[in-house]
Amino acid sequence: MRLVGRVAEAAFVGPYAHLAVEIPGWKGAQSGQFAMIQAAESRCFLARPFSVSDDETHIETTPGTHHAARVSFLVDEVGRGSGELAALRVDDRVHVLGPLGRGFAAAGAVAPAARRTAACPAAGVGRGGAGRLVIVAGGAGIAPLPLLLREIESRLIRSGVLVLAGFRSSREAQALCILDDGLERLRRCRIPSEVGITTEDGSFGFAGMVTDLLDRDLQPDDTVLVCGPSAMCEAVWKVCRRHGVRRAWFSLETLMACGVGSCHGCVTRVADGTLTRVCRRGPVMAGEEAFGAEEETT
Amino acid sequence: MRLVGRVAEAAFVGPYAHLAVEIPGWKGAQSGQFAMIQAAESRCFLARPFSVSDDETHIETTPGTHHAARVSFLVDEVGRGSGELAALRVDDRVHVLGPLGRGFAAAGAVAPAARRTAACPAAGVGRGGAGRLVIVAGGAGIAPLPLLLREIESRLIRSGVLVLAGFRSSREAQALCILDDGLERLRRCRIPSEVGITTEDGSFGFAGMVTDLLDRDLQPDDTVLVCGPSAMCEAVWKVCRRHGVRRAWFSLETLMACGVGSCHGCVTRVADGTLTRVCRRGPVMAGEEAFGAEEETT
Amino acid sequence: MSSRLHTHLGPMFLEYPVINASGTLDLLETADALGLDGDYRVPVAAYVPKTVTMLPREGNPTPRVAEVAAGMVNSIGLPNEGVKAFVADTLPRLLNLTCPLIVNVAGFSRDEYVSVVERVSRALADELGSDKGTWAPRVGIELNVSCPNVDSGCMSIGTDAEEIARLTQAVRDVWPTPLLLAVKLTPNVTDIASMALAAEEAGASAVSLVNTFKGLIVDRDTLKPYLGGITGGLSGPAIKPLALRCVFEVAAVVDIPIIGMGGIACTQDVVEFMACGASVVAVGAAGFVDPWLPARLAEELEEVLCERSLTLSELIGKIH
Amino acid sequence: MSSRLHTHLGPMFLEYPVINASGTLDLLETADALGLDGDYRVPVAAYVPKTVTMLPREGNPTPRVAEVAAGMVNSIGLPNEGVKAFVADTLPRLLNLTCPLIVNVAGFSRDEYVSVVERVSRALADELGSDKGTWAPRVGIELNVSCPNVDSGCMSIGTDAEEIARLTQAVRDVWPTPLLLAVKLTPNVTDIASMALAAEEAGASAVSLVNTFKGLIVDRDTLKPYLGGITGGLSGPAIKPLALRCVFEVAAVVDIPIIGMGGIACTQDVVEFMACGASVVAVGAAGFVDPWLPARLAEELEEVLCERSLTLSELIGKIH
Ligand SMILES: Cc1cc2nc3c(=O)[nH]c(=O)nc-3n(C[C@H](O)[C@H](O)[C@H](O)COP(=O)(O)OP(=O)(O)OC[C@H]3O[C@@H](n4cnc5c(N)ncnc54)[C@H](O)[C@@H]3O)c2cc1C
Ligand SMILES: Cc1cc2nc3c(=O)[nH]c(=O)nc-3n(C[C@H](O)[C@H](O)[C@H](O)COP(=O)(O)OP(=O)(O)OC[C@H]3O[C@@H](n4cnc5c(N)ncnc54)[C@H](O)[C@@H]3O)c2cc1C
Ligand SMILES: Cc1cc2nc3c(=O)[nH]c(=O)nc-3n(C[C@H](O)[C@H](O)[C@H](O)COP(=O)(O)O)c2cc1C
Ligand SMILES: Cc1cc2nc3c(=O)[nH]c(=O)nc-3n(C[C@H](O)[C@H](O)[C@H](O)COP(=O)(O)O)c2cc1C
Ligand code: FES
Ligand code: FES
Repeated sequence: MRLVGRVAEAAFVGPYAHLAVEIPGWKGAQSGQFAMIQAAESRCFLARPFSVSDDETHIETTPGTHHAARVSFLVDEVGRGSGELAALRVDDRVHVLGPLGRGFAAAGAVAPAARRTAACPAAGVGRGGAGRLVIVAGGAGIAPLPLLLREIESRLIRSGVLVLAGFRSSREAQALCILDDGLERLRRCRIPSEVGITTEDGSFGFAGMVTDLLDRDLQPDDTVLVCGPSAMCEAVWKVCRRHGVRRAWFSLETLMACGVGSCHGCVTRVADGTLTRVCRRGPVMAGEEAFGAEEETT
Repeated sequence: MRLVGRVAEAAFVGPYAHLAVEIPGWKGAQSGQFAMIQAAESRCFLARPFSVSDDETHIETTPGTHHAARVSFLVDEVGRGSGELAALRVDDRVHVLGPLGRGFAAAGAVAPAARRTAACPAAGVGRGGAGRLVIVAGGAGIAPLPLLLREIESRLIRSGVLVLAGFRSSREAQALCILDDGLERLRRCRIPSEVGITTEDGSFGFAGMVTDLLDRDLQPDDTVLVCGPSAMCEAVWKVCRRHGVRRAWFSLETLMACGVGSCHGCVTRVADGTLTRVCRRGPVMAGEEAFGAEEETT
Repeated sequence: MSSRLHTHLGPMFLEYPVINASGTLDLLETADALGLDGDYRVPVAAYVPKTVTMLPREGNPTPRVAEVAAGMVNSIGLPNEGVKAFVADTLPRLLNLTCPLIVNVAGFSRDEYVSVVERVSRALADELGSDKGTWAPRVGIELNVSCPNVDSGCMSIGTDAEEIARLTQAVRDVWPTPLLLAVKLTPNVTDIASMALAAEEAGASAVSLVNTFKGLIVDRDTLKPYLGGITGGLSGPAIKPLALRCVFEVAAVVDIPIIGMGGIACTQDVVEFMACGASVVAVGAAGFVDPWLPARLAEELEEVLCERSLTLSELIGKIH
Repeated sequence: MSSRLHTHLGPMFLEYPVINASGTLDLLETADALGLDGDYRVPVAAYVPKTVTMLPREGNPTPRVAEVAAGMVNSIGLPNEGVKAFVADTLPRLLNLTCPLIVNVAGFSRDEYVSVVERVSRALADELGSDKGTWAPRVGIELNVSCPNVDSGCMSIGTDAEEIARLTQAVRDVWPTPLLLAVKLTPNVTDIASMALAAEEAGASAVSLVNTFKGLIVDRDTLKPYLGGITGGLSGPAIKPLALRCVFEVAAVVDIPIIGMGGIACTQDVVEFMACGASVVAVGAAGFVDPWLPARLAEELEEVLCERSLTLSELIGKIH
């Protein structure tokens, strides 16, 4: 059922709009999942896909009680649809269809979420083996990370978490603040974590691309999770191949009219040569599945 | 040139939205003139015609100084276009084309406005002869009256002004408050004035139609000015004919796409048998011109 | 839904007069995407899957969709698994749905249409038994002669009244009366009424109006055609007045029922299409925003009928 | 406006490539309505008055306009004073404008078109002298064979390529080359390119694309046709993708210039129409909201050309 959400918080983090939406009836999302959202008084015909940035649906504050479903989105204003969303104010209504698609867990990148609790979990079972979890985000691709950090805090990540985020400039890098809580929780759960930032203009963090940073110390047994523009995803996959990393997952972005498999608008050609619907088989796909394993010519 | 206005005040008077809009470049309107207006972020394709309700453009507060152009509209929410206007808030933008059309003065109903001043004018020349000025309004047809009252305060109206306003119920009748200032100024200018109110459900004033009240004491030498739905206009014209009143002017309403004579959408059949563009020859037209002089069969 | 909405489409009983437009609702995928069980309440009175062709098709290059004022333009290009996989994998699942099924078929020649329908028939004989009379309430065929997004066949048939007649006749031979045979027409013609008449005279039991209007999107960056398929089909509220005109014109000349579609997004739209002469309406692209829209519109339609004190059959064709 | 925008439409020099669509801008009335002087700066590079017919016409019953999603439907029905009053009263005033004039003409038979053009010609001879060569930069004719809102003639000619050819030829005999003769086509046809080709081969010096799309509005209260003329013509942003497709298809087959129109409301729209092959564009219904729109779009077009480092002629047909 399409749901109606109420904007509970609306603020800008750098150039991006950060919306917290209360959505009665929302079932709870996994990181990497998305929703089709649209301002209630929209001049757009179609909804637009946005990653669930954070989701406090299933968090028990005290045993047995739940938060009201409260779902966050991070919106980069690139056109009319995103512009309308970015202009929303508290109490405005939003139409929501979701959660949709395969998130990181369903795609096999992280173990499926157990029932999470707000308190630090006693133990969890990760799939990360010996390697680190390396999370790579570009620009508004940072969106799904808060929920992702929530999920991994309940796993045992022996070698820790490395977050690499690339931005155009220090202005975009302000969006990093949406990770503060999650990183703090990792610390409390004693999961070693490190953050590396790049900006294209060097105005914050390392000057350059996020792939430069990744290239420096990627290890073959690392697990890499990637959210960002297509070009960045492909570049990251190249770096992964070069370093012998096979465990890499990518959240793909294509044009989506429906988000549920009806329109065949969102297809992309995947490694097996077929055109596949990203909204159904993705948006999270393994690197080999999406881009294939041919040797790079570089 | 189409102008851009800023909503300076937005409030409801009964069910109607009352907007005060600051419009740089506005040239000043006569009562009965209208503007094509449209919310800046509109989902409508076309602007909609609304009477200028009040206009403080040409009022000198102290000699030589002018108010910023500040134009009021009274909006009855009947569909999408009027609904968007009624939903406007302070600082929202409005596109404005106008003032347009023949107002009461240009149609010959009242003498053209001299340069008006906020202070009570020493004297003025009306055309009213011996009779009263009877202003009949129905529902949101009350809109142009504030500006009309402003205009007649500078005329010498020997036998005074009678305002008759008909509403559905007491809720709509709340809109009368927009006349308070004008009536007060008439008093200060020693122009005798009287107000008669009817409501269909009898919840305020006389129970019945405004034409009932009119029928009671209309005089042949009265000058009648009418603003309201078409059915009311025609009913008033019948009453005028019956009482031998020939000096009656009506502000007509039709569908308008352009407001400036381009589209031929706003035509109505007038007394001479032709279809005429109301936006150009009207909206204010003399009763004989609009409805003809055939004897009524009642 | 209340009996006030009960209706028939040829030999098919429909619980309410709202279905989906082919290619705009994949019921199985949607149910799965939304985590619904297999036996959830289907949101349509009859289900029309995406067009099936003889051979599997990949569809057109990307981008395939773009939003425009009050609508969208698509150039999907009829991707589908081909009739062989369709009858083997999909058809049995669709026959398990609680509503009737209208299989939408296209081909690149008359023979191909006939072959696809024959394949479907054979599969149905396996599933439902060989007595075709018993299929009538459960399965129908819609011939898509109107897709603007493929190179040959299809729309070139739909713009030629004689071709429409020949095709309808040929399919009727393998898909006999009383089985539902709807012909889905393109509005990209000078005179859609003559196309509908041709279909009716050749034995169609319904016409579906309309498929999309041929349009073009310019890439705002490169100023080249934006869609991978160069041109595409416009749908959504933008085309509603045009689609209503088509239904109005066709209803004036044919006696078979009309499945009306084109921009339906709210209950008022449903009322207008039915008033123009549609017996049943189909929700297309507006269903992308809300897959439950058809059922919701049906519920609201019932309220409108009550308010207006109209029966469904009084509403249908009220404009004429 | 800057020389960057200077262009030609056949024999006519235009200061910029933006004009108005017939029936959507009455320059004299508008100037008067807005209290402008007679010699104010006209907001179009050439002015196209509303269609003139042989006899005066009252037009269709009301209501004549209705707003719909992203546009409007009109059923105005070509009200006009008739050619006699036009040449006597209006034409002299229009010849006083600072821009060229394109007189839009319709008839209910081929002869009527020819007669109207002859009447206009005679009046022009009085006003401008009998040497037609000197008229060419100042006056052109546009044949409206595409109005969906009148009963006979007009659109019935525009849907028949042979009729278009015969009409164009007949008018060419009385309105000889090099005078501008544009044929304004209807999009309500199966194949608009063949209509344009017919016009070109018969001697048209330009084609105007497109007139409105035939649509219907249902009265929401009575459920009867809302417009007095029953059906009407859809225009506005809703039709832009369809109009662009028409221009794209026609530009691929004709060599004469195209006057592109249909939903133009912003500068990006102008860029898209020109990229599809329009040499000149016309602002229609969007001008109702702002009569200065054509000139404003031209100013903004210049900025776009600068930003993109394109000349006007590089922009025209860039898509092909
Ligand atoms: C000179 C003039 C002055 C006016 N002054 C005022 C004023 O001061 N205050 C005020 O409140 N109003 C005034 N009006 C009336 C006001 O313009 C209309 O109420 C307003 O335009 C309605 O627009 P809407 O979009 O809200 O309503 P709608 O009625 O939803 O929109 C109108 C559109 O719907 C179409 N439409 C209408 N009826 C139907 C139907 N039955 N079926 C299908 N389509 C339909 C119309 O063609 C039109 O396109 C004035 C009108 C005129 C001409
Ligand atoms: C699974 C997924 C998750 C996402 N998560 C996020 C997120 O968390 N945050 C975020 O900011 N973004 C996210 N995006 C991207 C986001 O969906 C898009 O930025 C958004 O849809 C843009 O819509 P718009 O209307 O603002 O932009 P527009 O680009 O104006 O609108 C898109 C429309 O314009 C058309 N169009 C695009 N380019 C052209 C062109 N050159 N010429 C003509 N037409 C064109 C398209 O076909 C489409 O119809 C995600 C995307 C996906 C698929
Ligand atoms: C994305 C998309 C895909 C479509 N695919 C098909 C199809 O496969 N077969 C078909 O007959 N019609 C197809 N159509 C046309 C619709 O069934 C319908 O006729 C058209 O979209 C008009 O309705 P609407 O305006 O409500 O969308 C498709 C339409 C869209 C928007
Ligand atoms: C109200 C109205 C009246 C029109 N009258 C005429 C006309 O008299 N002659 C003509 O050739 N086209 C006429 N047209 C068609 C326009 O010139 C134009 O071709 C069409 O509206 C498409 O452009 P648009 O979408 O920008 O409005 C009219 C259009 C409208 C909206
Ligand atoms: S977005 Fe519609 S099929 Fe994927
Ligand atoms: S409103 Fe357009 S001519 Fe009067």
